[in-house]
Amino acid sequence: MEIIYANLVSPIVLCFALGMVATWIRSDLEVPPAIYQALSLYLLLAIGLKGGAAVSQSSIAELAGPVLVTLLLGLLTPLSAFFLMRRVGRLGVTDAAAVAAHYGSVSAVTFLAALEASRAAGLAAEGYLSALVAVLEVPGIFVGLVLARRKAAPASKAAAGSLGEAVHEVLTGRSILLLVGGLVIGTVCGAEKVEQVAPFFIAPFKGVLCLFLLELGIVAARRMRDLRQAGWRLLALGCVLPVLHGILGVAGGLIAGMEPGGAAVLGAMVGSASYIAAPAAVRIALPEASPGIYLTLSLGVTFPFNLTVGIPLFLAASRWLSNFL
Amino acid sequence: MEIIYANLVSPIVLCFALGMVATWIRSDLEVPPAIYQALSLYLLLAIGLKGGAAVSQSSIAELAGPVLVTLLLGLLTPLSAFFLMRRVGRLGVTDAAAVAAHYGSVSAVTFLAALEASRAAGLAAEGYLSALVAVLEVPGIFVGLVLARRKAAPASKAAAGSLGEAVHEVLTGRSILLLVGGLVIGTVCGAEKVEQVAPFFIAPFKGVLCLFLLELGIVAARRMRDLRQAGWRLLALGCVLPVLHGILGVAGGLIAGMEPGGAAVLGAMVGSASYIAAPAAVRIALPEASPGIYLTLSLGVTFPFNLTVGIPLFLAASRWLSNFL
Amino acid sequence: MEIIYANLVSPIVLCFALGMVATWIRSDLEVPPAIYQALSLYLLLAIGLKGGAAVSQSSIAELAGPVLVTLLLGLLTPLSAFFLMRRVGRLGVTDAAAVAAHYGSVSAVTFLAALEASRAAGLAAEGYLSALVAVLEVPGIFVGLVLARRKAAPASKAAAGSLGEAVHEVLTGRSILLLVGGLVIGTVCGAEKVEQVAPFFIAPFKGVLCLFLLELGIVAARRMRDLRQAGWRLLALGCVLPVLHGILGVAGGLIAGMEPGGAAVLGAMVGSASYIAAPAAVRIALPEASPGIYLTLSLGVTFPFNLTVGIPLFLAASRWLSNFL
Amino acid sequence: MNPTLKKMTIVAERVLRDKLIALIRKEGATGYTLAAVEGEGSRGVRASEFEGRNVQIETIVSAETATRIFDRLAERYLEAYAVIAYTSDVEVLRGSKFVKE
Amino acid sequence: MNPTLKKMTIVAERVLRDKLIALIRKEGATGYTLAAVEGEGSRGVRASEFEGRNVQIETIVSAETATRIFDRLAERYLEAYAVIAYTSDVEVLRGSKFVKE
Amino acid sequence: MNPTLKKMTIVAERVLRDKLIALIRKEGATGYTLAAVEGEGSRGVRASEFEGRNVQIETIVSAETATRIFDRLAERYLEAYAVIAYTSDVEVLRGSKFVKE
Ligand SMILES: Nc1ncnc2c1ncn2[C@@H]1O[C@H](COP(=O)(O)O)[C@@H](O)[C@H]1O
Ligand SMILES: Nc1ncnc2c1ncn2[C@@H]1O[C@H](COP(=O)(O)O)[C@@H](O)[C@H]1O
Ligand SMILES: Nc1ncnc2c1ncn2[C@@H]1O[C@H](COP(=O)(O)O)[C@@H](O)[C@H]1O
Ligand code: NA
Ligand code: NA
Ligand code: NA
Repeated sequence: MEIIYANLVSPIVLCFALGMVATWIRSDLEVPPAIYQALSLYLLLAIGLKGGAAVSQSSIAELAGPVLVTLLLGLLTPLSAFFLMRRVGRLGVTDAAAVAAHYGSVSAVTFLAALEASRAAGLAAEGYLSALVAVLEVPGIFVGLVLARRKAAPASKAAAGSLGEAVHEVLTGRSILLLVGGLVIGTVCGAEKVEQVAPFFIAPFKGVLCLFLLELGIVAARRMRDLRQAGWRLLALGCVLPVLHGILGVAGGLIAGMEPGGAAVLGAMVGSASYIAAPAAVRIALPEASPGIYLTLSLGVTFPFNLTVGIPLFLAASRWLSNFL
Repeated sequence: MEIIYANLVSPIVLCFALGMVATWIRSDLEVPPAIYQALSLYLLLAIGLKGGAAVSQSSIAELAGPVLVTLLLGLLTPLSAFFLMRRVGRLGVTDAAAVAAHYGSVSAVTFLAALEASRAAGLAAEGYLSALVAVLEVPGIFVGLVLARRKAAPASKAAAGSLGEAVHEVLTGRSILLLVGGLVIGTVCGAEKVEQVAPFFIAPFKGVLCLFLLELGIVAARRMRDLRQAGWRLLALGCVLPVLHGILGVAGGLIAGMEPGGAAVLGAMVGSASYIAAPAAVRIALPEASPGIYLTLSLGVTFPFNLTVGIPLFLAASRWLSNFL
Repeated sequence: MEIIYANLVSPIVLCFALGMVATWIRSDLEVPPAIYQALSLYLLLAIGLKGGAAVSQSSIAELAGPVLVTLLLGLLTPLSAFFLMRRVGRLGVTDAAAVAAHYGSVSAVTFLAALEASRAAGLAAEGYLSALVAVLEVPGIFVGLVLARRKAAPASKAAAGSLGEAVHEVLTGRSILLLVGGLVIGTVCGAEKVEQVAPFFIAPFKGVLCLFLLELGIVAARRMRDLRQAGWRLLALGCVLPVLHGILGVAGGLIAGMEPGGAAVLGAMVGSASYIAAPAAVRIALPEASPGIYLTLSLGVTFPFNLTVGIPLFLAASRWLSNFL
Repeated sequence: MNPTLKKMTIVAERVLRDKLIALIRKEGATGYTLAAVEGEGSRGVRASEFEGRNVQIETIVSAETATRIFDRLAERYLEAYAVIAYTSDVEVLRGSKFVKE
Repeated sequence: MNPTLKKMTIVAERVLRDKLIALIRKEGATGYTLAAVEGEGSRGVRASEFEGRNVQIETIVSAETATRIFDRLAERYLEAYAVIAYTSDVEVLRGSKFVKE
Repeated sequence: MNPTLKKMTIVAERVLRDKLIALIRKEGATGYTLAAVEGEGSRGVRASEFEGRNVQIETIVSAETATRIFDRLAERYLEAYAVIAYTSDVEVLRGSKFVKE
């Protein structure tokens, strides 16, 4: 309980709430699109730089386990998401696959919020975790799109954009490019040179995140308006999937030898659903899939769920499981 | 004299001057609208956060007096502004009421400049002053609009937008929302958690303010082009009103038990005229009122007046009056 | 060799490379125009402020020599550029003059990169160097435009925009205005007051520069697509001119009594080509000149050349020459 | 054949944005496209530089809807606010979707 | 005389931007002008708020090119994506430059 | 009746912005609306990415004013700068305000 409270009462979460309130009371508050883009550019590059600096100080032996586990989870979670969305959620193949692509990928902001929460809870988290965000981002999207192809009728295949285009879209998308670019720059330069840009990329980071969450709150609240159409089955899945995937992630992290804090953050990453890279790729490759479903679930349900309930849960789970694993 | 010089030769005031020069020499310098919006979003949220952190450390007993005095001044100043604009300024009811709404409200930037000046002059100012900005922002606008209603002819009433719309506009406007939102977040989180975002919201604050004043200088210089049409009576009132209201504010602050520095800042707030929240509300509620009058006065006359002459005056007045009150 | 490596492996240079890669793989990465404008506004104002603070601490005797040398180089380099572009590059009068205007002026980012490199190499550089950027910016453009006038046929003269317009364009352009404005503000306020805005204008400066170079990389890579049309003669000149002018600048700086670090930075400045102030002025005054030539050379060839090869070269040259001069 | 409809363009001060959208929706427009613009006119009046510049709203509608919107605009906003509006003929791909039953 | 050509306007979700530019180029447009816009339509579908809003692409083309672009759009994008397109007549200064041989 | 006027659209590189506004004002336009746009044409020439992208200027004018602006543009800018211009017919609400006496 206390851990939930401590998590909720933070500038980050409350800025998200402020954004939602703004939408509910029909305020004219908005973050201009150019600013939103700049904020996300900043955050992704900064995550990368920080992760790269940490990677440059880690041995390959140290990284191998976590990277492998992350990859496996990135391939597994879209399958479980697809299965549940088909059976429990009663979605068609295309919509289920689209949702699977989102839950297979990762939300960078959930990662950041988990990192903060773990720090606030006094649990250490590995510096190389940012690198795992990059590892987790792509495979899930890819599996999701392949699922749609395999199961879809031929007619629909023709109509849909080409898979190659979608893969190009993901790999060259600004999201991956900045994250991986930052990682490479951070790794090559090393911690010392990254330190030189710390007053811009590291120190003010958390404050910038507040502004970003303000906008996310606005957008999420808009998406929540579509919740009624989604039906309670999907709503429930939007809360069950992060828990399921998150616990898997925590366990996987601990097995790979990570600290309790790091494993909890990995859990939050695995339990999160993408809302930047995945939607763009899915829109290209599966235009018939309904954004009213996949975006509403990932941004309107799972993101706020993780921000408020999921992250403290994963922290608690990690503490507890670390006694056994 | 020295205090005026010290106030004028500061990056903030000189950036304002640079913006004015840019307009005068017809430079193509501009702050893109998206950036301008982002800067004001940042400033308002930061003011709120800082104020909230201070409020969380203050007792209600401490706050009650200043809040009450501020509220009273917020209800009184639009009346004096209206009266003077009708009698001395010879404005019609609608235009006088529109001006009254502006002078009843507050300019956040004048507040910030006063805070800096008081710090530079070695006078302490209470941390909760930002909260008073929020208190002062709304009532004056409301009184101004009611004045227009009461006195306007029935025909004009029908033409004008509804009062309710205007009130909604003010209360849900981004200006109030960010200020109050920041205050609540700061109060709930407390000083310690706000500290975490200080490298973004507190440390670079004054530099951001410089950029903002650059743009304000550009806009104010454009407004000054309309000065000739305003006539010397209005011009004079644009300098008299801030002095009158400002001295009232200083006295009120001292009576409420504030420090000389804090009372001077309160004076600057009360003496200032709004140019963000008020114009939007007035445009909706009193479309017949001429922006050429109210914006020119608040942004083209009173703001630069306070920035250069008013603030040092209030500081001196507060020092002097604090011997008696 | 080592100095080249140290220079290449820095966040600044690698962000430039990231931008180029983004363009090559056809990523959708972009820095929104409003953000780009804000970044350049920030950088120019910050350079000015920092330079001004340094100037306020220097004596006129100290400044006279460097300013004079810089002025002379600003008048000389457009002539050498014009001559080489006519003879070796085989350009027409107008195109050669347009290129001359660019090479006579200065690239602020090259200046900054050189400053960083000199600091990384452990060489001190004078604080007033930023002021020399302002001194170097205008004369070269002016000489370039006059060259075009003197040599062009009467018919063409009539067609071209007026020289007066172009001069107005340069002098009131945001680039000069911010630089000079910042210088004046910094000088008037002095180092102590500039210190107050240091957390915004000084500390995060290098990080902001990274974002700016990301965008420059994108733009430069686009320009490089036009390289083939330029022909190898122009390409070669785009590498020879910076070396020639740079060495002149280094020698001039040393003769004027500057430190080896400062002389190297002055060399980089003199060796650089403008791509902000000059293009705008040239476009107005010499619309027949081809941007495909002057922008491709300055931004697509000389800027990356200096960033990677030029700057370390000037550092080495300055170290070596400082033994004699 | 692609049917001919009206494209109506409204340029107005930013403060009217939501009101104008509500108005055209109410009169039967099935959608609209909105751009941030700047401008100068005979009035030169703008509520506040801080409200942002003008907005330009374009909506594809039937001729009757266009007339109704024109009337509403003239009635409510033309006098007191900075607004202009005009229509032109456009040939629309699959135009049927733009006309409400 | 300045010749009469067609101005085609396409409003579409941001994600189609590069595809649409390639399409109109391929069908013979000599250029285009592009603006960032917002909008609502009957679908209300957008890939992601994060992809930015809609884009509006305007291109001056001959009547035949316009027809061909219309056909391609209807074929490929109209069903599954949020796209609208319409044309109007314009009189173009030195219009010859807008028609490819 | 709402009178029929011309809407003239000029798309040009950013550097010409103030000159073009002065030009249309001088030839009798009572106002204009301006948007920031991007574009590609046959020339592909732009002074500088840093000057910002293109501007699009729209102005509602009488047919005679339109012709005069066309002439001025052709005379002064069409050769050396990246500019296009076209007009179309529009029906304007209270059109009288757009025609100077
Ligand atoms: N003749 C015109 N052509 C194009 N746009 C105009 C014209 N007149 C006015 N506008 C636009 O309409 C807005 C309001 O005009 P006004 O009500 O005349 O001040 C201006 O800010 C311009 O954006
Ligand atoms: N009636 C309309 N008038 C103007 N623009 C429209 C209209 N309907 C749709 N649009 C634009 O086209 C986009 C896609 O529309 P839709 O496919 O109906 O969702 C919307 O986001 C609007 O920008
Ligand atoms: N066919 C076209 N359709 C629409 N806009 C065009 C067209 N051709 C050129 N433009 C616009 O006019 C600008 C200058 O064109 P140009 O002079 O051909 O380089 C381009 O950047 C585009 O914004
Ligand atoms: Na996931
Ligand atoms: Na006041
Ligand atoms: Na140079």
